Amino acid sequence: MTAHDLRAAGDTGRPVATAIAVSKSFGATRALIDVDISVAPGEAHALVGRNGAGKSTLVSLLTGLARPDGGRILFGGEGSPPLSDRAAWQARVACVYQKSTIIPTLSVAENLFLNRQSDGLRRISWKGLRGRAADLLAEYEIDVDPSAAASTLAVDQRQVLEIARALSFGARFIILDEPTAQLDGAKIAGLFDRLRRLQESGVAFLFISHHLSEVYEVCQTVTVYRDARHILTAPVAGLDKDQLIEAMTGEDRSERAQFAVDTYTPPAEAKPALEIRDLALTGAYSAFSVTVGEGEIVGLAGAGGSGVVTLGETVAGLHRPSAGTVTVSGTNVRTGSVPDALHAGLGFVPEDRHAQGVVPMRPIAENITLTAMDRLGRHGFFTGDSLRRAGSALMDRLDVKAEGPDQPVGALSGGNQQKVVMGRALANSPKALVLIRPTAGVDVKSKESLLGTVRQAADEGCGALLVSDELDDLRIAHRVLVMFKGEVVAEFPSGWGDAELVAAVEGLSAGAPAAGHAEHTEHTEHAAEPGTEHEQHTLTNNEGSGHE
Amino acid sequence: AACGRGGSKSDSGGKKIGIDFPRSDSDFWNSYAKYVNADVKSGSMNALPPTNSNNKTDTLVSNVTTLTGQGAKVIVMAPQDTGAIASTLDSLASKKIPVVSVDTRPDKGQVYMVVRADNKAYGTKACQFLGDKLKGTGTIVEFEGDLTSINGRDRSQAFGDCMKQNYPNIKVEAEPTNWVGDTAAAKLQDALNAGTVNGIYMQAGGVFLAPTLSLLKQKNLLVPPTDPKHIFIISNDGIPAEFQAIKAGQIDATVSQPADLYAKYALFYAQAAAQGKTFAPGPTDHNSTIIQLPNGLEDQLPAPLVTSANVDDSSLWGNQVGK
Amino acid sequence: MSEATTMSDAAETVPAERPARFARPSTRWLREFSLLPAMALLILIGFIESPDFLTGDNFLAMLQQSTELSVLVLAEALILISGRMDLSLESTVTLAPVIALWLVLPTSGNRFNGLGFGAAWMAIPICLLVGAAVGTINGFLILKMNLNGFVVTLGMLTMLHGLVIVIDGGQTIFTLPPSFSYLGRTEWAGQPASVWICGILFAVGIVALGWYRHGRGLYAIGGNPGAAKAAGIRVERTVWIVLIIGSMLAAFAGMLYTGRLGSASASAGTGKIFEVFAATVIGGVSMNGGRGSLFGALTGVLTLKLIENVLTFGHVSANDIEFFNGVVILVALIVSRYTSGAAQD
Amino acid sequence: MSEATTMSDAAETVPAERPARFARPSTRWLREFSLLPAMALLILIGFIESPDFLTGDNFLAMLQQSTELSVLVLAEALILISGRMDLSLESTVTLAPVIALWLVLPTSGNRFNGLGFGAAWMAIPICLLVGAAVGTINGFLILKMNLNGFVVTLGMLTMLHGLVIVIDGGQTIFTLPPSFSYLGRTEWAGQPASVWICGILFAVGIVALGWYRHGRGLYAIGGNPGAAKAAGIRVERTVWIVLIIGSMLAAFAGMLYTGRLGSASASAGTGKIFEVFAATVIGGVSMNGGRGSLFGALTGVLTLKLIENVLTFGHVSANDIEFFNGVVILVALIVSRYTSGAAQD
Ligand SMILES: Nc1ncnc2c1ncn2[C@@H]1O[C@H](COP(=O)(O)OP(=O)(O)OP(=O)(O)O)[C@@H](O)[C@H]1O
Ligand SMILES: Nc1ncnc2c1ncn2[C@@H]1O[C@H](COP(=O)(O)OP(=O)(O)OP(=O)(O)O)[C@@H](O)[C@H]1O
Ligand SMILES: [Mg+2]
Ligand SMILES: [Mg+2]
Repeated sequence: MTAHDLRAAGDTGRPVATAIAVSKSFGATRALIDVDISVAPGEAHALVGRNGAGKSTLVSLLTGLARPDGGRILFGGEGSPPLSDRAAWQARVACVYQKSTIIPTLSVAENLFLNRQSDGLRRISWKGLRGRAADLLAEYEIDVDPSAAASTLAVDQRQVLEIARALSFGARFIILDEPTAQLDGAKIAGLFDRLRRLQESGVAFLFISHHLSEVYEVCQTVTVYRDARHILTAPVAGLDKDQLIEAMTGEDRSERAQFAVDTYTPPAEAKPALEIRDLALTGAYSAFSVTVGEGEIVGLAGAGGSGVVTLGETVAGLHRPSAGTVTVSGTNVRTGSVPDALHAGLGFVPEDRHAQGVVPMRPIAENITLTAMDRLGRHGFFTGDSLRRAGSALMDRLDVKAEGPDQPVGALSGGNQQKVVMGRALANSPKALVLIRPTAGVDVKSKESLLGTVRQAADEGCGALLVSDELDDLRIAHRVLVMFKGEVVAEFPSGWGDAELVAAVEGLSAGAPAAGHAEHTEHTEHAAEPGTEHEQHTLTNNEGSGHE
Repeated sequence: AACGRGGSKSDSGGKKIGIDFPRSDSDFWNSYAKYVNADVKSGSMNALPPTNSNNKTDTLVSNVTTLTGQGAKVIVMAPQDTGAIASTLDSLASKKIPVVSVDTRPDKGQVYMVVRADNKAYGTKACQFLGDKLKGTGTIVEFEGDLTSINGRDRSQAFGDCMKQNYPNIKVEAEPTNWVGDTAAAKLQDALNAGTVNGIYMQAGGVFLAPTLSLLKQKNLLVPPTDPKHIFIISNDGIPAEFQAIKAGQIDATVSQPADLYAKYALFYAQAAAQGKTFAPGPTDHNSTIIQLPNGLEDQLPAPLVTSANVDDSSLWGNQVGK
Repeated sequence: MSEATTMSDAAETVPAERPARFARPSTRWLREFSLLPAMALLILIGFIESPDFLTGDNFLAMLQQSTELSVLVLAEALILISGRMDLSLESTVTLAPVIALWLVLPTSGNRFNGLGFGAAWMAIPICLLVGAAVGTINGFLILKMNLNGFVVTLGMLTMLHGLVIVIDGGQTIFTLPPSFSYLGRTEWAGQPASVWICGILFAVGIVALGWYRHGRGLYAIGGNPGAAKAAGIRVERTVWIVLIIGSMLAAFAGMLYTGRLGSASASAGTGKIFEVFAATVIGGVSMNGGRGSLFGALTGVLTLKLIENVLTFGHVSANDIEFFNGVVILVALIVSRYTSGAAQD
Repeated sequence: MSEATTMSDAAETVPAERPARFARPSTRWLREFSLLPAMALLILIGFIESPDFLTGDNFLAMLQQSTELSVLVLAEALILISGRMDLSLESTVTLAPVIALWLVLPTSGNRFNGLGFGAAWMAIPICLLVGAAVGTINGFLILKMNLNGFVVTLGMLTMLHGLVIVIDGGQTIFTLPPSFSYLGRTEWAGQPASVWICGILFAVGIVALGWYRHGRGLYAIGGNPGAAKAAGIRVERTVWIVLIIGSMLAAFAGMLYTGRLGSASASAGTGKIFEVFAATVIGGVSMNGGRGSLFGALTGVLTLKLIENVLTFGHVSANDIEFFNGVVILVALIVSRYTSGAAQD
């Protein structure tokens, strides 16, 4: 099928991809029940829904990785190829999957051209391959060495690589399953730019994201799934954000919790919950100090490579700082030791749920109480009952949706897994919390419930350091510090405007060192002109919040 | 004074005999098993179906338990690890169950009779044969068996002692092989690369013969004894393949380890034990000597040296099995 | 096997097909009991074969003969659950008693002369200390020098076995201090002491892994070392301790073995490590860490023993016994695969 | 060991050490050559020990003695790179030639009588077919029945070894068809044929894994089976083919072995699988799949052989040799760890 045919098909309105009444079950779990979707040529079609709604399952059906239990999948009006014919599927649809398909042991170049390093039985020309990869990387403005091992890349670099690979197939239909979850503002802007251009040339997208503002920014049509069923399909233009959220959650918007954030006024004899003095880690960040009072939430914002994540991890004890002290509620913590921080009363939500958060094959109860097993009984012994009871209590508190405390965490949807990680941080009744991107990959509803939990913990007297680059997260903070290249460059009391915060994060605020700007252009790995890029990015976020 | 086989026709007093074979992956033990099975089938005996311990002490111990559990009153075994069987023997002794040990002499624990050729004699015979053929000078490669087995140790020690005493000018390169043919071939190849080899003593023909001949053939060293390049080879075991090699002039001699006699006298003593007979040290009526051990008696069966002169002797067990 | 210092193994990747085993909650527990049908089948076969099979004596004998293997399986199961593996246990079984005897036995008067260092009762603590030392060395090489655990313990397997021969010259040592022989011979309440001890060790292990904080931690470490670390578990230290405990258990198994057989020698444990792995993994302990139970591992040992016993009672001919052994192991695997309803890993 | 059918096992994303934001030029290639310094050291020691060490004859002998091990290591390396493991190769080495001989040898006239089925030249194809059959069965049990690969191949190891004894009654077979003896004895251009063949097999393997799409696919499958599937690689089929090729290579190794030793018997390959793993993993092939090279695996074999040879030339006493063997393996490991500069896995 040539591009021309497809364009022609588009003119006649025949959809590039259609799913008709497809169903899919995994054992007793029904992931999709008679759902439909239809993506028109040249359209950017959003698919939204809460965690576990079945979005990724649809993706695996649409890309031929799994066979639907019932229903049909059509491409350009014709039946789908047999599952064994992967090449035929790849010709029809390209995909960025939610989970990484980068193979860490192979080079960047080879990952980009996996299984198409050469034609048929021809010998691979490594030089040629590296050349092709370099071209592709240059085209997508990705600054990595094509011959580096993929395992040496950072998470966001891998994500960009996946996107570049998916787009490079030249398919007329591309699926992106949460492509932005790992990216920062500048890279997201770059991606959207590229999507728009591809769209102009007639490529259709199925775009999945939990950032509803992105849906409004790039998509024309939106489809909502809820509990494995199709709820609605409508043009984005005629749907406001409240309606969309209502469709996703099935609840009236007015019932949803609203966070009115005041400036923090310390209670009368409040001690600081978390005190960080002159913390520094050579090569990552320098002399960072902050005092988080009881009941206070301090946001710490920073773009990729700003060092905020490493800082958060240092406070939690994952790294040993080169200088500085951490004090939790008056207790001096031996730095570089997670157990000591824990013991002093620090709760920690790590950045990466998969690598640092959950033990997938173990039950929820065990995961959620992992930091507090010694509190379940005397001398470290506990009964299965007390474990289950403590687990259930935390699950209730966090509103974890699951069959029960004995279900393995690996079986939960991403949002619920994240709640388990949050529960784990709260399990030992911490006096202070360090939260790193606590709502990554989590749907709106769960995001609210997670942030609500943080608020609740703060209201009960816990101080929190919230490391994030998501404006929605930071909105619950009493004040926000912004870090750029390892230094705090600005501080905002609550009530900040999105634009000024984003500007500070990107190193453009008044407080940012002049040199920061010049370095920054290099750092964001974009060859584009700095000025336009930042403007666009600021715009992006303004636009996004405009819908709230 | 020893008893003849006179009583062997009489029944064994209804007492069951339990037999364990040590392993099933070697020619020698296979032949032994065949002889035993034939004798058992021939009727006169009240034997339980034999078990096999696959060269594992653990399995031997549990097989013995199983056999006694099934009512065995006499046990015939061939413990390959002669040490590890000690407490099993003690516990059998405490149950008054006599034990006949074949081929190996348990280091400790009471045995009724050990049926075994004199392994030290193997080593000595090999030493004398090679020493004479080499006229007291040259280099000999010795493939030692597993040093943790008593047979391997006895053969190595006797060979080494005899060489040192009688042929001080012969250089002996003793190569530990753990009874692995591959290792032996590799060591021989190294030795050949390092200089001339005039003689080879292999402690077990079953494992070492084929690899050795194969290597020598490749090196064009399989030449008749008249050729000065000839390497004199003496083996142990007496399996048919060795006889063939002797007839073909590829090796010069072997010591026949009498599988048939092992089987015959193992069962003979087992029956005798069942009938409550006792024996005393001294010569027997079948060209052997019973000697006293600290923990029992040992009937040292004759192990004849086989050379081209007597290789066709039909009384040798290697000439009786198969073809 | 996963190495605890890399966080990558346990993390899940990639699209589609999450394992279906999570669908129904009940099936998870089946994993522990999945061998029971196979065992029942074996017992039935044994019952049909011989009236001597289903007797207390026979079962007791089986238990007693499985004690050392069980202790080793306990050790390996702990190590595998923590996401590691140790092949050198096999050599520790022989090395630890031999060193203990060598140090303790008098300098003259026996075929094997020791150093006469310390009193006879010290044999047991020395033996356990040797085990601890081996575990410490393994831990150092694997955790501190970041060497591959499989090859390290393979190298140690060879080296330690060689060390036994260096010490005892390949001979068997028969002179045992009374403490060793006691373990091998005594009965408590009519049952062999070793069976009691082994039972107690398993009970302690099962309780620790099921209801004790640090025990549960092993599953977290084996399942996702990165997550365990972020949750405040001292991953490296715990793994090191597990390696040490594992080697000490192996030393203890060696003591039982020596006591039961009445002698110590280099050839005693040879090839046992294969059996240890077979029993552990058949018993449902995952080679990837984080999954499995000690009870399951114990059923693995008993299944192997039952297979051996049933084959012996079945009077399978000497030439066929190994073949059938293999066949029955595979059949048991298949049966347990379908009773647990889960893909094995 | 990861199972290709579940997508979750393979290593994912986050490495233990936070990666530098701009990837350094990679040191991956060092991994392939990391044993060379250790080998150089061994050669130096050998050179000091004896003038006979550094001779063409001696090195040729070492090569010839390593042929079967190399072929087995080639097979295991392919399987490990694809993220699987196969212990049963050891038994295939003995089984395949024995079945071939059993079918082909005449019904009478030898001590071991065959079935006289087919001409003598058919021994080689039959032998390879037996290998293919074993691989197919392994693949079926692991991929189709979802059994654990380690235990399946462990069960097969026992069963196939048992099968050899069932067939040959435990005897050694001395009568070989000319095709087998030819392989063991002939020289091409002054070098043993087996060395040539082995070299060619490795060359083919290195080229296929380095420069062909399907070969590269093995790395993808071993590194992340889910991603490989998504990229259009037929994961299950490929793994199955690799298992079959591996077993055929083992059968071929058995042929070489039989030819070289002039006989076939059940006890021939016993314990070899440990050596195979040692060589492969020392040579830098990861037990977790997706990493390692055939060249590296070959250096692993040669290192083990060098160690053995150096110890022989060093006239280490019989009692000490195994100990030193273990020590030197560990030292080689440590040396290669520090030359490659990377933690091993
Ligand atoms: N333990 C450490 N020691 C030295 N340098 C470090 C350490 N951890 C991180 N760095 C460096 O510090 C800088 C900031 O990294 P960091 O990962 O904290 O940024 P980030 O805000 O998390 O970015 P991203 O959004 O990409 O994850 C990087 O150059 C990183 O390589
Ligand atoms: N292979 C599988 N086995 C069992 N259950 C599965 C499997 N894949 C998905 N599920 C279940 O199907 C449901 C839908 O999952 P899916 O991954 O499609 O959700 P999603 O909408 O993509 O969620 P998220 O936004 O968190 O990515 C969930 O309940 C999930 O647990
Ligand atoms: Mg999803
Ligand atoms: Mg980061």
